[in-house]
Amino acid sequence: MSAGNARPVLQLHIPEPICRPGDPVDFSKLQIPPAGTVKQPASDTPASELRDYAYSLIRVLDDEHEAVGDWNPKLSPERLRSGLRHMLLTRVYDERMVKQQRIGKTSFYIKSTGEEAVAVAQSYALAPDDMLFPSYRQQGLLIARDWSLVDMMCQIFSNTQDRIKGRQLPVMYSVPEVGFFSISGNLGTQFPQAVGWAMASAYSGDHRIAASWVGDGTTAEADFHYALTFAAVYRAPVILNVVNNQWAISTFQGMAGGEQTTFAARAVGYSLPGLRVDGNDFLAVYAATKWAAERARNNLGATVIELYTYRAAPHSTSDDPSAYRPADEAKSWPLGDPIERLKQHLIKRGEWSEAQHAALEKELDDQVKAALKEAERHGTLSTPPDSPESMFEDVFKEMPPHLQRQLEEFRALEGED
Amino acid sequence: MSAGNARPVLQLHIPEPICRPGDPVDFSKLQIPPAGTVKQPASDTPASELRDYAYSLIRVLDDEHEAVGDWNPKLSPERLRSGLRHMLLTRVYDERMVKQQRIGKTSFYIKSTGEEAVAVAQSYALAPDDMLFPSYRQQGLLIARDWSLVDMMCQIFSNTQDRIKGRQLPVMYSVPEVGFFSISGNLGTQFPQAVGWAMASAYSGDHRIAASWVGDGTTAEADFHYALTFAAVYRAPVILNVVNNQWAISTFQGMAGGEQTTFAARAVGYSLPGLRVDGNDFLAVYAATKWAAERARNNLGATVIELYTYRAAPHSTSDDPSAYRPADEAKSWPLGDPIERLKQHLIKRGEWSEAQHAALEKELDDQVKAALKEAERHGTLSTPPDSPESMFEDVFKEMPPHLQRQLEEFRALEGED
Amino acid sequence: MSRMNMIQAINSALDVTMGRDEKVVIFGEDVGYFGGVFRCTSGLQKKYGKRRCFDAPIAEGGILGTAVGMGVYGLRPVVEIQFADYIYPAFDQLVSEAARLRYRSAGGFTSPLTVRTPCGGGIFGGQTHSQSPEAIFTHVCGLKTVMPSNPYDAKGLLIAAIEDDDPVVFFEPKRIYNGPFDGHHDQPLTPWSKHELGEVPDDYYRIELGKAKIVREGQALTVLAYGTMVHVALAAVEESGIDAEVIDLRSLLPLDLDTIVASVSKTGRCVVVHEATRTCGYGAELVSLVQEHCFYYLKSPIGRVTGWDTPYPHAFEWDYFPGPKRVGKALRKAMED
Amino acid sequence: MSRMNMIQAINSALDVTMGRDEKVVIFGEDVGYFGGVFRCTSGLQKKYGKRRCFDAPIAEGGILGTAVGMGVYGLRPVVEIQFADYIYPAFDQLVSEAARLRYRSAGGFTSPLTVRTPCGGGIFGGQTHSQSPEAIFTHVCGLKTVMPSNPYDAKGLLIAAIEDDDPVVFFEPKRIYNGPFDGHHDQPLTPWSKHELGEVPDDYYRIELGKAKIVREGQALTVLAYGTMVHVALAAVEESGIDAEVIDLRSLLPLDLDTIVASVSKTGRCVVVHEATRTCGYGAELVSLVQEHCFYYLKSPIGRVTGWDTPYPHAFEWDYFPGPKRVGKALRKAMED
Ligand SMILES: Cc1ncc(C[n+]2csc(CCOP(=O)(O)OP(=O)(O)O)c2C)c(N)n1
Ligand SMILES: Cc1ncc(C[n+]2csc(CCOP(=O)(O)OP(=O)(O)O)c2C)c(N)n1
Ligand SMILES: [Mg+2]
Ligand SMILES: [Mg+2]
Repeated sequence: MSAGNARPVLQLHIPEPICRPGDPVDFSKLQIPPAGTVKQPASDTPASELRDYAYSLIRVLDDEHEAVGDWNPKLSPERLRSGLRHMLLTRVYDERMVKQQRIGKTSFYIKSTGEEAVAVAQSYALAPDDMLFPSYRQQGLLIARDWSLVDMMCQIFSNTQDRIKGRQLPVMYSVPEVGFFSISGNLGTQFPQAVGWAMASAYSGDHRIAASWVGDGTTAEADFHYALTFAAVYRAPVILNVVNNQWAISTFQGMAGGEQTTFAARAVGYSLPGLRVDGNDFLAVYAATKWAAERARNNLGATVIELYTYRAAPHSTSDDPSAYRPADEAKSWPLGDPIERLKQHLIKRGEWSEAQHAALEKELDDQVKAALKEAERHGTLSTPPDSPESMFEDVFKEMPPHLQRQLEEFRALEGED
Repeated sequence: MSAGNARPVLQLHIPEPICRPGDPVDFSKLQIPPAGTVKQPASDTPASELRDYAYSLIRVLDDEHEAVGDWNPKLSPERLRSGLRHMLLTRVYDERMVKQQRIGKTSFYIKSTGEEAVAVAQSYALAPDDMLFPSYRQQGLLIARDWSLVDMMCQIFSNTQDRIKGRQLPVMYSVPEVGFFSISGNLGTQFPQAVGWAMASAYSGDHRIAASWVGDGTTAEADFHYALTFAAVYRAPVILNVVNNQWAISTFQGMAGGEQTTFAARAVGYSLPGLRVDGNDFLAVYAATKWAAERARNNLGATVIELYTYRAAPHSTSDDPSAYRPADEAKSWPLGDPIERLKQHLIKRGEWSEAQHAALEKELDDQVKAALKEAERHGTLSTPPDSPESMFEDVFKEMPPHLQRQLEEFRALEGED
Repeated sequence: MSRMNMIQAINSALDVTMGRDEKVVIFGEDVGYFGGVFRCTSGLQKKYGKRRCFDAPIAEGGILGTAVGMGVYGLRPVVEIQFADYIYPAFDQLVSEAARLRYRSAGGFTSPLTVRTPCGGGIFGGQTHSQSPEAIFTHVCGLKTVMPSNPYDAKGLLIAAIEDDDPVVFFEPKRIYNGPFDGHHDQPLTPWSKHELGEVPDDYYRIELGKAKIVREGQALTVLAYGTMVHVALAAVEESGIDAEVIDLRSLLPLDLDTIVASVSKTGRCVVVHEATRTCGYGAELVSLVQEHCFYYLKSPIGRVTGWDTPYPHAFEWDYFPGPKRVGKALRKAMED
Repeated sequence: MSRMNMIQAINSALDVTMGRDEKVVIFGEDVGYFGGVFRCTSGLQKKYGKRRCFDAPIAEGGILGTAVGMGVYGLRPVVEIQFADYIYPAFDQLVSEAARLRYRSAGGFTSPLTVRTPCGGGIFGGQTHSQSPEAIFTHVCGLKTVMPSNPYDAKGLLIAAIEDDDPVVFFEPKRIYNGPFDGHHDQPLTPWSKHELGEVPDDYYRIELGKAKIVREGQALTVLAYGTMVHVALAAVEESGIDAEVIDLRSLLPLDLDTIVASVSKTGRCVVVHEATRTCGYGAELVSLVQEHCFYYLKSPIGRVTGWDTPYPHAFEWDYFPGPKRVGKALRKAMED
């Protein structure tokens, strides 16, 4: 019965990315199908007939910047220019905020550079009252919903106008007004919460759906599995997005299972549709999201979308990627840059020009600068905060006696100065 | 941009089994392919070519009790008779132990009735030194490894010879001697542990592999996702079994996602092979396990096996299934009874007879009774335990001061009687 | 008014709140058609439909995660964790999410959920069906923690918990589901139907979270207890002949410190009792508070009677359980010193 | 001997144990090629190969679950949880599995794993990069809990932890990775290279788990502290002019009660200091033990100086942090009473 000592010697496999600092960048193993080759199914197609989508890549913009194929959402030039503007604004905002961190006006920042199409195009494909459960890298959602930059900056600065009272790390926005859920520091927790919110919407006979985002690395967390399980079981009207930007801090996506298969494929295991999309293609992202939203709205349940993109920026201002990946990897990313690609598409269609683009850049830069000026009037992290007592509020709706006692202790201490 | 109030009214979907108490039993929706129709692939076939196996059902024994098709492991009659004996012994043991619970000699018991092929055939397909991380319903593994019934019973009785010193609920065996891991009360925790053990075996250049078992219901736990993720990433030499016995206490398997797809399909999401097997077919279970073991031994990583079976017994002695499923569901289970099927197969082959079977039943009954007699000599739960002080041992390797103080407190109390 | 055991009282609380508020939704493992392994949700699915009371996948973290989201939407989810021992997989969603959401969003988002879970030993449940993990929740800011000791309180407190706008962990000591178990496991259990606190109004009422109850007045010593241990403490007091004041805390967070301080200031002696393991148990907090606020009144060290710092052993559960004998000894010790 | 900061000392402990024992294996998020977000595993993959020091999926529960299995096989896994705030998803595997395995199998199976995790605030990490959850682990029986306050101890304790046959949670107060931060956040940090405890042997040595260290002798009052707060306490003592004895507990479980009792019996006064939230924090256990064992020596109530019972607020972290001013006030109060 036993193979005895004839059994082979076992070996532990540790995944490793193709290139590390010093190696030549090599993306030749990526399989990137040409734009337009993936057919669009009806949005009520049974999941069992959609399995192949998890292994293909939905792309609309081709190498000549034309929009091609079934998934082309045929958006108007106005809408595209608006999308371009929101993506560019996100990028300009990010750049400016990183600078604030560098000069000590805030403690921390996270950019979304190279991933702007994800947040902006997905926001466009949803209704304004659909509920968003983002990770820390979808600031573009707020920007696409035209939320106040000043308000966002006040959170970054933990200043007197910070709506969350200086309690959270910068970028952990919370904006009920535009359906943008409070960002958690704990990865992935928002995923089952989005499913629960969607279940509650369905429970209530509402018509609003939910969407949530996690990174490639975060798919390994329990909450990812909970979300897909509950979404499948209760057919929750939710879109579950995996932003595969190839990296989780210093860890490449293979360490989350991306060496073996796609992240969209996870959906197959639960019989949810799993769409894999060129995340740097505004049109493809929009179209796939629209499809998933339609499916959810029609009580056909959840869709998982893998947004295939690249984290062009460091993980955060605490990170230096040159320690673990070739410095020029971002530049060689075969799917290019989302802003550049949409810009070229518009130019190709005669709806945009380099001059207009330069003007827009200037305009947005001014807009961000003006917002910054206003936000700074309310202080920055480096200016002393003025209401530390608020620290004791909102732990509970009403302050219980033990916190009242601690607040008094605190006051007595302050009084001693 | 928004569908506005034209958006449809959402509805929450709550899965429900086809029949409840009072309803006629209806298994007509189950898709049971005939035996022998699923081809056996080479055990080194890439997972991406094996996806269909998650949606079929590997069966060897046909309705006429013949062993047919590619997966027929062609076991010798001796081996099959031995398997029959171990399955039957498991069943006889279970019956006897439940009686002990009914008469108050122990607090609790869990039967594996109808699922004996899972544990026994899988044990046969593994090497004796492969490591097992079972759930509470694989007592057949211990029996197939010829472990002492007396020793098992002493655990059930929490008596003076209980090797785990009365600390655990009955059936939570722990037998290092035969590679049977300590059973946890917490569902699913053993799954990633098995993966870790297998990783350690590979790390060490060992040749032993691991196997673990969870129920259909338990697949929803985080540990299931962790196990599949880590197994896929590190290519761990492990077999991850899902015993789909249709029920999780009162909850049907649809509530874990079984309404939408199979549990073997979960494997597809991680690009692990997912085999779906007739769990009541000794030969099919053996063959699939052997295939997965060979794959693991050759450093090709993990396989998920869904064992499609039916929990013929109540969940445990605390449960009464007539409250939530038709009383006669078990009898109508289309895949029959594993013992009866192997018995008929042997009879068909002229290797067994009703008379031999009756004699075997009598023999095993006597064996269990004799073991019971011996075990009872060491006491049962209803006889007072004699070494409560041992309660303070094994929390740590050496007893730290605070536990020594508590032990002295305890002694002082006892001294007062 | 009806005679109810604790299961029926809890069921009645759920029924009453579901009837009053469409936003109350119940889910958890086996709570739907079957009505829960301890039958606390029995009949609710039939009465309110499976939309409002349904089974969940076996994923405590998923149950809490989705409950948080439902609460954010505006519902009042009431989830059951089948045994308190199985709450750990949900720990992150409770601690990092439910507990902190109001704070981190400065009130922008909240999730008023209730977690019901049976706790405590004494039913031969072994180490994974006997735990009392309340102290790890009281250490987490943003959660309320409640443990009733009788049907009347269970109903009133559960209704208050469900209606509370903060997340509440509601522990149900399973050993007293059927009667006021006093620790004498070799004697027959008095059913709740024979106990005055088994008299429960059929309709709506609330018991404010954060108010303790003096269940026995006394002058000589103060006993602080909650859940099953209230009955054990009462038995030990009667048997000892000591004129002790016994306080049923009912809510651990918020805690009714005033009642405690008033009592200990009067008696000058204090014994704290709980079933959970000792080190860093809730008793440690009680001792700290009492010594801080009543230091100059204390005549003897505050005693702690607790479960030992070991898992709950199946065969030796009555050696583990802090029964009347152990409590009695601590009472005498506190009087002697 | 080398000058090391705490990161280097931890790295050296890992290096030394890996060199001595092939069974030591290290994994965790970003610990492999990159060497950890705090650089504690820097160079180890290069030196020992990726088989022995590797990255893990972002799944703390999976890291602990596989580590338990590796320990069962016979390895000595040393895993890193990137921030103590992210240990909660692993809570079940730690509490229900690692901590209970020896007990539930009566020693048949064990898993001698070590969990390293940075804790504490003071780096503007906000509420999810600043927590000190030690008390929820000390409440769980079967886990050892350690928190060093300097490079010398960090190395010696970590080696002892890795070699220990029981699971150990090893907390690293990240605020003192680079120097003995005393709470004066507006003053420059002294680096460890200027501190005598930054003098660390390059080779193997162990510091026994469960032995506290008197870091300042004194007659008037006893201060119990651990981790960062040791330095804060020392600063507060110097500034107050009170002749306090300061004890660095180093190991919370097992705890060196003898040293504590001897000191408080001598001084008659005690202040307990930690960074974690107060209610049910480890300080509650210390207060309970001290009042139990030193009741008749105590001249004033035992003080507790702790983080407030709120999440750690990003902008107000210096109002949250129990700095020298707060500690000093408690010292004076303990002396006055
Ligand atoms: C539960 C938890 N574990 C670990 C971390 C630390 N951490 C923050 S971001 C990050 C990487 C996440 O990578 P990915 O999910 O791919 O998202 P990305 O940053 O690429 O957008 C890690 C490990 C955390 N915040 N929460
Ligand atoms: C973490 C955890 N949650 C809940 C339980 C309670 N429980 C014990 S068995 C069981 C059902 C398990 O069903 P399944 O996984 O299908 O296994 P089966 O009993 O059918 O073999 C439940 C919910 C538990 N033991 N552990
Ligand atoms: Mg990423
Ligand atoms: Mg089952």
